[in-house]
Amino acid sequence: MDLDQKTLLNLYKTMTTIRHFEERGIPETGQRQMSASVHSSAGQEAVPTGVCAHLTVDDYIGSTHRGHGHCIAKGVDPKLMMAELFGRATGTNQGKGGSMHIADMSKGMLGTNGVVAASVPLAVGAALTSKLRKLGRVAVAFFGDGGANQGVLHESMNLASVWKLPVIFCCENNGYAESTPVEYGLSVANVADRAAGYDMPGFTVDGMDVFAVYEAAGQAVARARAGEGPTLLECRTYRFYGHTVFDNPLSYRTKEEEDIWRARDPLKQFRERVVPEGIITAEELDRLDQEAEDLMEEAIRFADDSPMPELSELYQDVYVDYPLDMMRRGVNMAD
Amino acid sequence: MDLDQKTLLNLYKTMTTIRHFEERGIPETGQRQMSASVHSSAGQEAVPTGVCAHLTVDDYIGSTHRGHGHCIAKGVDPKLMMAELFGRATGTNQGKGGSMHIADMSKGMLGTNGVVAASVPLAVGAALTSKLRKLGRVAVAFFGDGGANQGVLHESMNLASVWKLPVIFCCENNGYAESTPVEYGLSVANVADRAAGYDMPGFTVDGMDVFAVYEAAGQAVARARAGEGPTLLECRTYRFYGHTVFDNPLSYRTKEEEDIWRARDPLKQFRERVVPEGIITAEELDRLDQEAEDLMEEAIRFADDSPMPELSELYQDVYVDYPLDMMRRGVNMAD
Amino acid sequence: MTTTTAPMTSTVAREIMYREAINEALRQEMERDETVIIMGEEIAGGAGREHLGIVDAWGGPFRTTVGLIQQFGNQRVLDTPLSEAAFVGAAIGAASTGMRAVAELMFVDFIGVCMDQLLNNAAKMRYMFGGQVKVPFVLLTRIGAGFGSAAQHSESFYSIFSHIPGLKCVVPSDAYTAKGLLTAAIRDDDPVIYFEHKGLYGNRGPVPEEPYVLPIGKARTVRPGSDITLVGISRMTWVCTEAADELAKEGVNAEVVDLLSISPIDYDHVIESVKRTHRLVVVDEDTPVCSIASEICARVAEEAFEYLDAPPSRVTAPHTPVPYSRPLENIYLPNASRVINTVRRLVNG
Amino acid sequence: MTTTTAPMTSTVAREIMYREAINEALRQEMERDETVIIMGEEIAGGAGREHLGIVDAWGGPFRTTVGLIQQFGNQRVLDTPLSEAAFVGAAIGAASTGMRAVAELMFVDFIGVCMDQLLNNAAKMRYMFGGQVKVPFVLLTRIGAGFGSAAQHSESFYSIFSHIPGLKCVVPSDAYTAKGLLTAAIRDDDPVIYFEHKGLYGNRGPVPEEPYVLPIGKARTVRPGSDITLVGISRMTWVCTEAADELAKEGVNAEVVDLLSISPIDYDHVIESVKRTHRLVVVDEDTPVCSIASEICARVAEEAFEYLDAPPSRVTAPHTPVPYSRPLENIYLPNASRVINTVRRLVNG
Ligand SMILES: Cc1ncc(C[n+]2csc(CCOP(=O)(O)OP(=O)(O)O)c2C)c(N)n1
Ligand SMILES: Cc1ncc(C[n+]2csc(CCOP(=O)(O)OP(=O)(O)O)c2C)c(N)n1
Ligand SMILES: [Mg+2]
Ligand SMILES: [Mg+2]
Repeated sequence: MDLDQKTLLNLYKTMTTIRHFEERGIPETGQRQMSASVHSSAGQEAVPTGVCAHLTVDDYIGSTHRGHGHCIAKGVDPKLMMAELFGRATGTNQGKGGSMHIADMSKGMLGTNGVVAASVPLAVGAALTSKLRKLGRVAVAFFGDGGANQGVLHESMNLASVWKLPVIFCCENNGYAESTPVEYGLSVANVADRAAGYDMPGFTVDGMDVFAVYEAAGQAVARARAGEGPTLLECRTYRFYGHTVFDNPLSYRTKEEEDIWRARDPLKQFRERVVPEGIITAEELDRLDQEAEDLMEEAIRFADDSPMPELSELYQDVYVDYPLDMMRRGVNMAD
Repeated sequence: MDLDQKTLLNLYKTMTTIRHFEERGIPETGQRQMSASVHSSAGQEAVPTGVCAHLTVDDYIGSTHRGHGHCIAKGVDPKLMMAELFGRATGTNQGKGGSMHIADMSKGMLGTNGVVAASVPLAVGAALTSKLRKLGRVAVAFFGDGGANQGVLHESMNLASVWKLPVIFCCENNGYAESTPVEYGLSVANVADRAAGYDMPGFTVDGMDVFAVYEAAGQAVARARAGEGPTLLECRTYRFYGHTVFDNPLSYRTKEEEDIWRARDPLKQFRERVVPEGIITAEELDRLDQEAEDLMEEAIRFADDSPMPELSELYQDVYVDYPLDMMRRGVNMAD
Repeated sequence: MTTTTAPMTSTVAREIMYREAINEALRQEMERDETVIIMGEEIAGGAGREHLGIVDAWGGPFRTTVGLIQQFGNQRVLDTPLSEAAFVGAAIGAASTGMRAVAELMFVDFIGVCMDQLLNNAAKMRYMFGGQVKVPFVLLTRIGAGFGSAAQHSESFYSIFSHIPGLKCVVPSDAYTAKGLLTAAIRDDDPVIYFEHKGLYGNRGPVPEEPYVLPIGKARTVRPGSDITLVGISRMTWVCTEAADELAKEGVNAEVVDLLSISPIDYDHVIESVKRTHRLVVVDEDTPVCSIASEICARVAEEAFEYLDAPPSRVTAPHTPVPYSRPLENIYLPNASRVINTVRRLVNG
Repeated sequence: MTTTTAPMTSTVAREIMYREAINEALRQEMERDETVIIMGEEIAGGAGREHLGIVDAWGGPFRTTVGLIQQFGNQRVLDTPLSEAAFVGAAIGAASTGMRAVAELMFVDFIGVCMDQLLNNAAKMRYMFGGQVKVPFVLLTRIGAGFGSAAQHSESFYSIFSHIPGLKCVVPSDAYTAKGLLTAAIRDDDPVIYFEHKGLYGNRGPVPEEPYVLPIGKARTVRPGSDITLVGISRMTWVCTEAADELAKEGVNAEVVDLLSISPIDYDHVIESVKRTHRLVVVDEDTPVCSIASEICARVAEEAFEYLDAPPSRVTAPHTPVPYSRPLENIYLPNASRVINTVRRLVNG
């Protein structure tokens, strides 16, 4: 392992923060907002962690409905995310977006997105900005195995290749689109097999192994920064819970399968790699776990203590500038 | 050449009919309908001819804005097509569709289509009908090199592969999407290179050589009929004229390039193959040319002698059943 | 409900839920006509896992299609890849070659990924082809805010489909109309967009066991009245009746018309009512501009101008996306008090 | 034209065409602000053939973007593959990261292939993100029937965009408004859909050489009158003036309002006019149901009810696709005689 201690600790810290956010934050959100539109990425932590470790705050990412991990890995403050999930005015999006729309433009986080693969061309556009303005930034477009079959992804990969844009198309292949197994929905063995059709490199890596992701992403990011164009990076991973909080995953997958993947838990694997070799002590990792746990308690408190948005917010930021009267049509007659 | 005389004559007859339709019918249409929305397929005759030679009247095709050749090769009556182009009540579509919407359901011709690649999923759906109802029919989805970059094509190829449908995805790569060269718009060398991404066979053949097209299409159709699923067949071809009647192709391509492709005229090549070998005489081919010429005169006369649609047709066939009053809203107040 | 345009059979004892009514209509039509097929994401779920004993993971995210795959098999009940443009287009292609094809778009918010197939193929083929083809295609989709699901999973948006010539559109408001209109939609030879409201799935109501058709294009009066006509669309019908109950206490007798169909719109029914009540409020969960609410107000103003004692009025969602935070979403949604305020203003002058 | 809401500069001698005015606005804004970029299919043409001396095959199918690539190069003037969802989405992504991005959709009829990007990203990002982002994105597209191009190349369809919260929409009607509104659209921090009418490209009119902005959301009166208000949209404005000229001979003095912007709509202007004339006809080339015409009639009926002496009325295209055959297309299009008949009925009735 040629990673320095600091990098290693950061990788683990990101993963455990994501894990704790999902395991603690999602049930709490459920109690408060009562919405099915929250998706846990627990199990998939190695992917955003390994990829975003190569990014600076100025680089861009576009994300999915299952995007908490992307946000945290890109540096978005979990406290503000929690407040967002709770619908509070202090949230990343002032409570107006929720889990599926968390954005932090100050961190290059172009939004989680509720429409599958819809953020992909946004990331391509951000890469275009970088190229035209010579900013040296790269953009990562995260999408799922289900998203791999959306037309806009195909168009976006072609466009990015034609324009040689600094984009990494990162597929989190977690085996399922809702309940639909990837073997059913995807006509080819690997998503990365499609890269050749766009004249770009394609890799399939073990998405439960943060080192594997880190290494492959490093190459892809380096290629993008060097102006050599896009890469398609597929990470094979697994979500430990249901599609949302409401479904029972055992209605479409087996306990045995879950156990196999649980055994490959990316946090556990990380421990098993670094602790026996004496690179990092178990205590240090425990401390990071504890910090993450504490952070979540703090985040929940922060969110709970935060106010709900003012009701006038309903009409704010629809536009930069628009007549209020037209927005209130259908409402103001009645008030 | 292991094709029998009759097949050979039919191939040529189809090609010369298409050529004559384009060269005679398009200018005549221009004079009457004054529309830019007519696209000549002259130069590309070998593709629909070679492909449709394997189809029966019950098989299906979906076509493009450049679809006269597909229609004729699938057995649509050029007289009715001409009447359609002239906007006459006797046209294939009663004059309501024109060049970009010619359809003849009795011939399995599911319509030329004005939206690039939009007819592709229709052909997939027709193949689904065939599969579910065990009709033994195949469907061919024609599209262009420009269409190759549309999202719906990608989705359709994946879907057809997942469902193992009897579809042939036939790309007429004529080097240009309007004025945009395929080398610019397509990120990969050949459209057929994308087939692997959908786990289907892909072939690139010389689309100026009807024998090459015929052979490759034969394999693809056989595979489809055998229930083995879809094929992607790319035919490299060229349109002899502009994108529509209005543009000057020399604004985006060179005279030299045109000359090279003109020299590879599929009708001429056919002659050069079969006449010297004594398989068919020049006179026989001349006679077919003459017949096509006569047919066009007849078609133009037929179309010119045909009435325009009744004005009440404006409201016919929007629906099978709908209140006329609602359709005439915005009009009937005024009449 | 008081009157319906379609006769209810006399033997209605059984009550089932809206979601079950949808399921029953699909099942009965698939039994009746073997050309009926249905496709979409997750409509069975767990696709391709038969060997593990999984044939129906959940039967659709809202369980509207549960059990169909067991009964009709995976050739007629087709789970699809996440590719709306392709499978909606394929359903249209199948419908134009002899099937009656039903496709499901999970939420209407996603319509933008497959709009072209509806707009340029389903809606226009028959016309462009000079009447050569019928397109018996049904798109099932879901509408409605109020579930904390934010801007991309809460739209209504049906006005856009009503705008499009060549499409028919229905908005069932309870279990009875859900079954009758879906049966009608499947048997219809034109493309029909069928809007299910997420907020109605659990509603129970009397539903005949046998198949029946409610004619597309017919509204019904769910509460007779004489002072004002409230026109409701989908769940908003019940917002209207709630308002009407409250208004009755003030001596205002509101008639509530449940539109049921938004293409075509039953103007005879609406205008007949307004000619009696002389006042109109349309309650629409969609955003206001170029909405069904504007359409109805405009047409009533055009055709019943002389009968109107007050401006034809709208209560709708605001011209904003749907916010996530619950307090904001609550004020986003049209509700009874907003209807009541509007009515009071119109009635009192 | 008689009055405009924006002052015309005094030095207007030069007349140019609508298409040239569009080109000039693009050119001047690109000169003024280096973050302005434009992308689309064929906007230069012959892409990648610089080595053959081809840098601009035609400058767009309607030559609206001709010459831009010579001046600004192929990094700011980007021909695209035939992939609307990707490049429209990319333009939105670029706009949200610091560019002012203009994208062209060749015909509005194709909107269905990229609708999702407009609907769920461009229109909602700012709101969903709690105001964190501006999306200075312009979509140029083309509308209009009358060219023998049948059902998939002749739509107007703008009402659908007016319906969508988060988008602004403008419909310039002549060279002067084409330039001023495009300049405004590019400088605007919100997404703007800019509808060019195919039937207006060749129209000449006085246009100041210097850049100027016509405010989005302002209508103008192109002909004052006192007996009835005719509201025109895009090319229909000139159908209205044609009708007004004819009506003047009969002693009917029609005021013609050119809407110019359909999101937001300048209701102050429209309602002020109707309050004076007491009558309204909206002339709209789009199909009637849930149209701008219905919207305006509904709102005028709501807000100026007491002032109306006749039903607010619409002259629109019928609720049908656009037919190919010329005689049918001719009767499809709203025209002056239809407007005149409607006005006569309202004035005499
Ligand atoms: C265009 C579109 N279609 C359908 C949906 C509904 N939906 C939300 S998530 C999902 C599955 C996505 O699968 P995948 O891309 O593999 O991501 P994962 O959930 O596994 O992270 C579906 C079908 C949607 N949001 N957008
Ligand atoms: C979705 C869509 N975008 C753009 C157009 C405008 N358009 C019509 S034909 C064409 C080029 C098509 O190129 P190709 O697919 O190669 O077919 P060809 O014209 O060469 O036969 C374009 C851009 C369209 N009709 N549909
Ligand atoms: Mg997945
Ligand atoms: Mg081409």
